[in-house]
Amino acid sequence: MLGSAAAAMLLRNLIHSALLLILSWASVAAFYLWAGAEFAAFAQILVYVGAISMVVLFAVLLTRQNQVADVVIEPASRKRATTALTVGACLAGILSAAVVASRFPAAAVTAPATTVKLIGLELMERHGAALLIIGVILTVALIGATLLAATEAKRNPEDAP
Amino acid sequence: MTPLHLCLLISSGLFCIGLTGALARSNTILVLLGIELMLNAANLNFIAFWRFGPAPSPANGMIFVLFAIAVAAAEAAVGLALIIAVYRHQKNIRLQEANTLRG
Amino acid sequence: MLGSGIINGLIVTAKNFAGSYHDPERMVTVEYPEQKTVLPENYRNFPFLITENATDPMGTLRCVACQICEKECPPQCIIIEKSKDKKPDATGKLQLYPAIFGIDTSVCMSCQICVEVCPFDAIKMDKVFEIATTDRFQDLFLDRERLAKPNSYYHEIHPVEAAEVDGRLLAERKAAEEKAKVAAAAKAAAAAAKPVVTPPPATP
Amino acid sequence: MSAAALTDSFLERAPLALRDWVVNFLPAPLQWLGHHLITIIAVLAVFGTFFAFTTIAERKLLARLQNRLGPNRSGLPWIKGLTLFGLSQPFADAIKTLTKEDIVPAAADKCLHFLAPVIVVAFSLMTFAVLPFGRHLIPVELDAALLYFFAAGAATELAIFMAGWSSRNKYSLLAAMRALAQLISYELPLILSVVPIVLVTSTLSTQNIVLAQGGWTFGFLPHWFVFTPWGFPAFIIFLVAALAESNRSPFDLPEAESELIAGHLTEYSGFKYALFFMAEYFGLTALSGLGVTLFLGGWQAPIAALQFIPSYAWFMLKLIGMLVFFIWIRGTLLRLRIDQLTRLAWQFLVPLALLNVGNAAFWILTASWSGPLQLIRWAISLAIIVIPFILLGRTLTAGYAPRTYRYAP
Repeated sequence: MLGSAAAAMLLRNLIHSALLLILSWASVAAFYLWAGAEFAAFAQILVYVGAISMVVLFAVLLTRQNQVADVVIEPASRKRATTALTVGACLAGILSAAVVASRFPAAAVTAPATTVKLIGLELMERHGAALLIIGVILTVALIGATLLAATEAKRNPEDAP
Repeated sequence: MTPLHLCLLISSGLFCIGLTGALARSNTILVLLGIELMLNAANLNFIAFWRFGPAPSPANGMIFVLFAIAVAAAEAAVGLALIIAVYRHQKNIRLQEANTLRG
Repeated sequence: MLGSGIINGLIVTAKNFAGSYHDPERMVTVEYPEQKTVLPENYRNFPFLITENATDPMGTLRCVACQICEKECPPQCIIIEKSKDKKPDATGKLQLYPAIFGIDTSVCMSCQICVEVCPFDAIKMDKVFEIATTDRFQDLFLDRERLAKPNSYYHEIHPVEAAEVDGRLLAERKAAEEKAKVAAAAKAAAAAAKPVVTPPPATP
Repeated sequence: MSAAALTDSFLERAPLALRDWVVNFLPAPLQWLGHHLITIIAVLAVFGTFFAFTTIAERKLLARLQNRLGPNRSGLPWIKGLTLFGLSQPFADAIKTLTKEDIVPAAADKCLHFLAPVIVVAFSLMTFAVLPFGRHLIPVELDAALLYFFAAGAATELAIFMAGWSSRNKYSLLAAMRALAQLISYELPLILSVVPIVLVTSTLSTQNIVLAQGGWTFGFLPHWFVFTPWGFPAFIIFLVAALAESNRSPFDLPEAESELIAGHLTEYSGFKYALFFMAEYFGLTALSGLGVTLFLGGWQAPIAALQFIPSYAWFMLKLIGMLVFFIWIRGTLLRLRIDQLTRLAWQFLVPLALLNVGNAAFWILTASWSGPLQLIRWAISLAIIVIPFILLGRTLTAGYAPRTYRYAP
């Protein structure tokens, strides 16, 4: 999981890094399966591997200028990279130190019994408002994305790729 | 070292990789993907606490994750639409070049 | 209504499906090695040589080795060698005959020019198309013996054309006979004027 | 015969008994492994042969639909004159594809080029895991089986993209883009057409969905979901979306021969091509199996009196029926254009599928109606879906008069 994610962030070939990221998402789903959260795992695969990856690949292909789409690393960018690496490394150190230092109460031995029915009831009853809001967000996002990607082409058709 | 510790370590690793990627890369798509990775790391934490946490509730962690996944999907869709719009505008998706609003 | 076209289409294909089992009229497939289509009369592929008599094919070739076809053949797939001696042909006239007559069917392009130019109607187009062999040099080079086919075979494969050719040949022969008779009569008259014994004209 | 006797009839349990008998030969610690391996091998063997015979059936049926004979030559080796109606054709094809040279383009991305067929077959096989083939025959009993099915199915799109991109061929890439657009577009109606069933049965488990379709009115009208006013349109939408998801004619744009050579398969040959081919048929079979499970009552017998026939036989019969229907459609309809394809999905199927979800909700709300009210319930439910269908059809086809053909004199 970590390896493919790191490789994805390092690779020059955009398609390769997108595919590796998908692998990383899939392994997150595998982690969910291991933790007993089947529903979340399948949802993760369906949404990430099935949908988001497709959108990402589409975006990559539509905005591709040459075979290696990422630009050449310049001095300014190199400085940025080192800064980013430092920040990342520092944060990783702090977080892992915190995790290692903290003491949690004893873990539950078995996974909480969660059936799809239970999830559905919880979603509908206790989190009904949140579900509605999510629905609205998704609809707005869908319409917004379509508008963003489409109107621009109409306004200046000679710019369209 | 309990399983919870391990899960948290993994998720913090994933988060930092995502953060580093988002900061270091100049390709907008990759920046967006780095943010997705960070979201995933947060989801990992939810599941880890739900499964190995001190007082597991029946479905709360899972429902959080489902909502986060839905939001991430919306975010990716809008983000990538934005990227395509920007690309159409200036034939480039480098983050540094989208600076027409700079004072 | 939307979708009615799809249902109509499905009905058509379903009719095809059912019909293909009980209605042999629908089936267009010819199961080739067992069944063969009847070739059209004017089908042609490679030339063959016509003999007058099936019992003695080499002796009664119509070909007189004039070599016109050899010269006209665009891909130059015909090889002819004239004989040293002469044989009487169908009309009894002494003619040369081909000592060697070969057609390389791997080169022949079935243009029928040899047939068009032959003044003796000695070479015609065949209908045999199953000529695949394992040896492309020996088996595809047809020599005199394999090219010769009797006139009756020609009648079989191209009946209309063969009847026309035969009628023409007969007319020509008759004309030749008439001419010969006229010539003989003229000679006889001359002989009567000049009492010299002349040999009788050769009878066909 | 009582229900319990039926569940335990010998034929019904025969496959399970056979498996247990074989497993018993293994040492105790390995028994669970053997148990699962035998399940996997059984699924692979059954659907492998099923795939082989689907190809020959497809070729023969298509031929008959076009008034041809189809392959009828291949017999057994060394026996002359025995042609078996060409039934051994798939094995001859298999030998041919296996012995062909495997060509990888010089510019191709070797790793992805190799991975794509592997992934596509693996994921299309994974979808079989949750289909209930019989009363006791289900490889994995999952609570969220439907979600699993769609999740596993979603990964095949990725493999198609990998194949198209790694070939480094513009036709392949175009085909991959088309495939992505098509699969995303049709994933939505596919899932939306399944939602009503989840609503009504309130479960995601395939086995429970099949159980919910048990029972007969008067002993011969089965309670399958296809015979309800919300189930029938859902089934039609499911059929169309399934056709598109499995890249079959009339939605075979990603591999349209006349436009894109062979689409993402252009640079594949030999065994890898065979793998793609196999995956395509596996995907089709799995989607048909899902359709049977969801709408056609799964392994339930159509008439109560026919229950003595084992359930897996019924499942297989229905599956074959679905596949024959798909082949029939392939032999009938023409390929769509890409804009027509996406328009059909977004402007027609998705709105109808959404309406149909509302229809199912109405059906649940009125579950207590009985007597003459039942008729009203049917009428309203039908109206909810039929009127928008006609209106939508009118608006979408407005301006497209029946085409008149003019021929040169």
